[in-house]
Amino acid sequence: MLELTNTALRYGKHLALHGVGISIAPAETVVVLGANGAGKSSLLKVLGGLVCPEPGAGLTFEGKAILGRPAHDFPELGIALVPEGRGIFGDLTVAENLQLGAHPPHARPHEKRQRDLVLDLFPRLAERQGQIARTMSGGEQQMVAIGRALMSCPKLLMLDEPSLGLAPIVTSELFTALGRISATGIAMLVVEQNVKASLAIAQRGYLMEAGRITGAGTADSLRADPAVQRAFLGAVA
Amino acid sequence: MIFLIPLLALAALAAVPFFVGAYPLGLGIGILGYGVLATAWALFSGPTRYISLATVAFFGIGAYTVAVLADLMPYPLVLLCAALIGLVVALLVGLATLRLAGIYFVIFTFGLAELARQLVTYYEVNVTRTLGRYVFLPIGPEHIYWQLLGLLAVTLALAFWISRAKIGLALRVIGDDPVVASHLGIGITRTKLALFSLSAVVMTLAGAIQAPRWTYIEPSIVFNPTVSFLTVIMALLGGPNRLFGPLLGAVPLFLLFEWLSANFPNHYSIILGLLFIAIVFLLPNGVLAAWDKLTARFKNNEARA
Amino acid sequence: MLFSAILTGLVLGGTYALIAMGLTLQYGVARIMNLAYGDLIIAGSFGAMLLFTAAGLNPLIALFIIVPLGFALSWLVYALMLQPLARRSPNRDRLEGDSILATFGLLFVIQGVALVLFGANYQSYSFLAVPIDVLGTTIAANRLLAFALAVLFGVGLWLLLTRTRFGTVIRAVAANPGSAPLVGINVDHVARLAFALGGGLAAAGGVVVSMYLTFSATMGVIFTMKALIVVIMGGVGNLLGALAAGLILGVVETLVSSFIDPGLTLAATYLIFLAVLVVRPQGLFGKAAR
Amino acid sequence: MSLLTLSNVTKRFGGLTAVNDLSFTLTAGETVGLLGPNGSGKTTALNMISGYLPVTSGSIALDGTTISTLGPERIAHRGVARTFQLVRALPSLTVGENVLAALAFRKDPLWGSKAEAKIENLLADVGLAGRQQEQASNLTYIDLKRMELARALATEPKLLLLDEWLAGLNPTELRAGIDLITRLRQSGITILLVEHVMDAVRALCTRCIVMNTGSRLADGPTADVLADKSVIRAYLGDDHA
Amino acid sequence: MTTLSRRTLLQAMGTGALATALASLPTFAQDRTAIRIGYAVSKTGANAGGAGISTIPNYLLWVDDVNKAGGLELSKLGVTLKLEVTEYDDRSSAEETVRAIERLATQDNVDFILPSWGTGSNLAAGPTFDRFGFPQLAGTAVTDMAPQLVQRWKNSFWFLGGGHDYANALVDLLVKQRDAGAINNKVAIASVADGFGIDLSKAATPAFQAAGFELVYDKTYPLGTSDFAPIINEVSGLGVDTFVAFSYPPDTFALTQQAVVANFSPKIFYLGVGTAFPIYPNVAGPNHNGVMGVGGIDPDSEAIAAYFERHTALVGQAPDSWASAVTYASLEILGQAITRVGDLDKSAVAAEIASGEFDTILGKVKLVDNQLRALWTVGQWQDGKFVGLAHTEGKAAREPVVPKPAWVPAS
Repeated sequence: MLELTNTALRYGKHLALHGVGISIAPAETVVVLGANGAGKSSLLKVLGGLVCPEPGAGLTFEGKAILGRPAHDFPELGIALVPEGRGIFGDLTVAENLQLGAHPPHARPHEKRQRDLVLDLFPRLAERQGQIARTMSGGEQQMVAIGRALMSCPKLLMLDEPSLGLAPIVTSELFTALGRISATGIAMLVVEQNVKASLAIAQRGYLMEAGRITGAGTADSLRADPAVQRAFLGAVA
Repeated sequence: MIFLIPLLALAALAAVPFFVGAYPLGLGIGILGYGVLATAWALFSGPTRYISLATVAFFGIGAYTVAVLADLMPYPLVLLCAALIGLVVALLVGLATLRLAGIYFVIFTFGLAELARQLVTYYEVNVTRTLGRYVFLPIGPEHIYWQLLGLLAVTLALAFWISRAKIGLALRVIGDDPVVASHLGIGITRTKLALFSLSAVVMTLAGAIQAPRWTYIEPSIVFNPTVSFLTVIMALLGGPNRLFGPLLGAVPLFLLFEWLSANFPNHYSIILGLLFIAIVFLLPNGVLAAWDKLTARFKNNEARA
Repeated sequence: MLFSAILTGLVLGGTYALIAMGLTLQYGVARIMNLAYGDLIIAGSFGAMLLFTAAGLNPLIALFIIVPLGFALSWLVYALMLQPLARRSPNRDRLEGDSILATFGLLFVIQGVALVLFGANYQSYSFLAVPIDVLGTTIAANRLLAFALAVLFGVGLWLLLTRTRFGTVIRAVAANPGSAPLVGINVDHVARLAFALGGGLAAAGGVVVSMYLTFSATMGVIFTMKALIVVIMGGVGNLLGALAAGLILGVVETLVSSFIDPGLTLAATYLIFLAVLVVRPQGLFGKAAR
Repeated sequence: MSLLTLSNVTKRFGGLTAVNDLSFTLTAGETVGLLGPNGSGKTTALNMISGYLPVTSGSIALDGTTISTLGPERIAHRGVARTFQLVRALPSLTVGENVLAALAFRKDPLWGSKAEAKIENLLADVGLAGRQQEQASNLTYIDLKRMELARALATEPKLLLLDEWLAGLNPTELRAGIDLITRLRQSGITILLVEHVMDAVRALCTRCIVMNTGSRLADGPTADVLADKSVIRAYLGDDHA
Repeated sequence: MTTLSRRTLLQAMGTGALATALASLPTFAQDRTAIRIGYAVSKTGANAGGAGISTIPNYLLWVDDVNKAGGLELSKLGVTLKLEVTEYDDRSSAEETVRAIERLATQDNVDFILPSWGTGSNLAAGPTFDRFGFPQLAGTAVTDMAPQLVQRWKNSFWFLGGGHDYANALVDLLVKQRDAGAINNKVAIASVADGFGIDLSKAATPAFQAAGFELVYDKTYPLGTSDFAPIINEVSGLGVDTFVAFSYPPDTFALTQQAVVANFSPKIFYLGVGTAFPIYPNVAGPNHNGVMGVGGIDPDSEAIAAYFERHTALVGQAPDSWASAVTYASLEILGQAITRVGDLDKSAVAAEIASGEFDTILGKVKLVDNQLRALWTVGQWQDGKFVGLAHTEGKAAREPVVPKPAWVPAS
């Protein structure tokens, strides 16, 4: 469904990505693992159309080349991104954040259906619809961000470190919800430091180190891969 | 040797009144006046990127000081008083604006200049019962020219010194990243206040020196907000982060105003406005940066040839 | 006496709020500090006067012609002049500097055109200058109408911003322009519309003030500064802040004028403004910078 | 003897408690790792120590004197230096000027030729020898990190706070970085290190403090702490333990 | 592309500088084909409103009138030359005014310079006119300093009197009305906090007190005030028969409207600058009738009537009924002085202006001590004209209508 090839990304002189390529099949959940600064967020930014990689890169979605299209076209294509730091509209209410999620034209007719789905997924949001998003806890804000992304009826949902800064109990709730989203047939790309939880909901994964893809495989093979542990806890974990 | 060039340039400029008529001298005064203001403005606003519209507050305070004190004490003492008053006001203003940033700072400083004008007006109307004051000082245009030239030279020398001194480095660090600045042990408040005050004192003197030229001083003349706006525009146009940047904005713009108002008195506003817009598009980084780019390209071409 | 002063002040403050609303929209959403804003107000006033004197058109009806014109003109200004600047700016500071310079130029252009068309003379016409008794205080009908229109526009804008999808989109862009593309919002497009909407409001403000204020081609900057002060005092981009600040300034001016000394009204305006910023650097309703 | 003492430090942002009742002590000469998942409050703790953020309650003392009431520049003058999680270069300055800025405003300032010599030494120490004149904005990521470290060292701190200084480095760079910090350790400086790169933590830190959701989860010798089940759970998730 | 434009811009600037340099080359009197008149007036900025009504149209009209008549005869040179104008915009700035005069004097080598609008700019320009020996015919400056200024600047001429002239005339007029029992003893004054307002209020306050009036309200308001409800509301409760505002144009209009709305209709309603503007009847509607103000004209003068017609024909609107006619008369004086001297000798012309008697639209005029002392000081709108009620030397053109008609509420 999504195919990224030969992608390099440069910030000034700093090369954040070198020759990165990944692919995602429909309804598949893929996890990208890696330490801080490995280039995971940069990868998601490329996939979300927020930054433009160096020439030579290729990005297709459902067979269409989409590289170079403005970021605000991506939700309409069916690609939704929950960025690092969530990127919610803090001054707006939860309901308004969700309403904005349905802004892409293809999503508007399904606004009610999607809202029900989101509120079913995150019952806590149903109680808090009138609350200003900024005043919520980190976990709730993450729910708003994911809910907003779901409102656009995405075919592919991309999440950048969804468990960032969340207490373990909240994290586990969150991953349960992600598992349910995956079960509805939406493809997901999750960038995570939380190896265990993310591999639990993924079918496949990539390992990134220093801007490169250094490993790939099924969730099971990655779980067993000492390289993954090394990347996080060092040699003897 | 290298110090000789500015001295020679200064001497040459100082000789100008002996060779030109009243109008070029008037032009010279105007250019120097705005040159001083823009350079002084950039002392503080260049590195910190705070856009201040308080210029005319200090300018007007300087002019008013002269108007009030001219008959009471010798002229040099009057200038000294003006500088001191400017300094005190600048310290107060500086303290009041410390927490402000961006547009809030811009409009605050504008409000301040207007408040100064209102308070002076109120004082004059209710206490002295005269609004206009007369400055009859035996100071001819050439004297004003020389004084402004001296002030400009001093301001430029100060700017040069500051760019090399610790305080200049501190200001650049603050402008780049105030958080880093404070973690390196730089006293942000102190530094900003010092530079703001210095810049304000120069502006005050610029107003004081030019006061005798108009004879008649009233708030609407010396607290005219246009002065603040023009100063900002000139400094931004020239490039506020270089020694001669503000000056190189002030000179062409001043001449441009003069040329336009002389040749297109009825369409002056329209042409000026269009030119401004054009400048923003064509010279995005100021005259000096554009000049650098041009010469860099030239050098590249030479190197290639 | 006190009641009457407060009532008069509220009516005056309504005008301030009215002329500030468009600017807060332009600055809050499109991030353009529009120094030509007041000149658009004056253009609206000229338009209303022209329609009134030449065609005998009621200014209230003129609103339906002039507001769309102000909207269209601002739309064009944004598309042709400001959008390229916004696209080219790497950061907010830069756009602020560029937009100050560019709209300063625009100020001169609009003022120059008005000077060529209408000359520098003071203009005025009389519309609805009849007294109306409001709870014992006599107020001019045109001022009362202006207040009513200010309330109408304020409420209308507030409803638009809070009750419609488009309004939510505008607030989203104002709150977090970086995230707007994530939900498919074209920030350029919204900024342009918001800027145009602000322009329409400025033109409306011009029509309204022309009913009772004497104006001239060179007075635009006075309106710009007044509007900026109201906007900044209220907190940039905050509609309620602009309303509150406008009303506060109106009441303070009237109270000072009635009970202290009319000579200090403007001084009081600036003092209040400066005092608010010293205590709350982000304005009455603004968010803290961090 | 203890150099830094945090006593019951709490930081709240509105309703969010970022650091909750945190207490620990650093002994002079120690290199201590401050670990924990993202968002657990490590950087906030660092920010309070360096004076960037005021504490909501509790106190921080350096050498026995309270510093939590001081601004960052006074704390810097008392001997605390830091690097930032996202490198904060001074982009309009040259590399040399970046370091000079630290030398010129420290407690016993250096300026002029003395400073020049010192800058050369410092840059050589971090592997940027001879690059004074380069514009900071043109440096690569690793070089920016090096420069930032040189800048921090230039203040001759007693306590150095490194916030994910090794993040984003490739294996070779990482090796060089670890070596660099090892050398610093040997010079006797006290280092508090926020880090995710566990190889580095193992190699550098004698002791580790682990935070989770704003509170201290563990404190002890590195090997013990990294074997602690609750720590592994905090990092890797439940069933890894 | 950008390089090209940048160069073009720089070239354009260069060309401008060159052109100014070339223009400075002297031309010789023998070659002259015209009398060069220069002026810098406020076409933009705060003074543009005033200059646009009282100054610029009269300059245009005078040049047009003289040129239509074939020009000015210079008997000593044996030619009759038309007027040629060099005009600048002083942008309402004293600095610009001064420099523009320097430019006209030394660069453009004009023969005569006309001053700009307003008291402040005329005072600011004084030393410069003086330095180059140009006669300065200040048609729109009101200052009590005129006698001293004349000592200082020998070639300056002041045509619009000082604050005392207007204030005393107003007080005299009011005394008569009071003594006739037409008005009570209470007076309210509001003045704009600007040169004009303060000068007049400074003169008026003691004059009213000396005349035994009770000043129940005497305050100033800042320039730029737009809302006069508080002032009018307060004054309307004080039981005054006389309301005096030494105001500027926008305030003059706003005060009228506010007074009408508040139904504050004192027997004497006197306003400052702007009352005599042709736009005033449009602003006030039927209520302009009976409003008094500073200035006035002689409604029976054919010369004035003809002047009004020519003015209206040329610039599309009537002149104002205070400074306009005076300004035009000052220009007539200049023209006649030039013709009498017979050449363009500035000091001779100045001497002639100072000593000669001239035939102007104001009638026969002779300056006293370089000042026009024959002034209309108080005017009142009567039958669509702003007629003079008091004159410093002559008789009133009309008797005042007191009380003025009550306000008619607008429909």
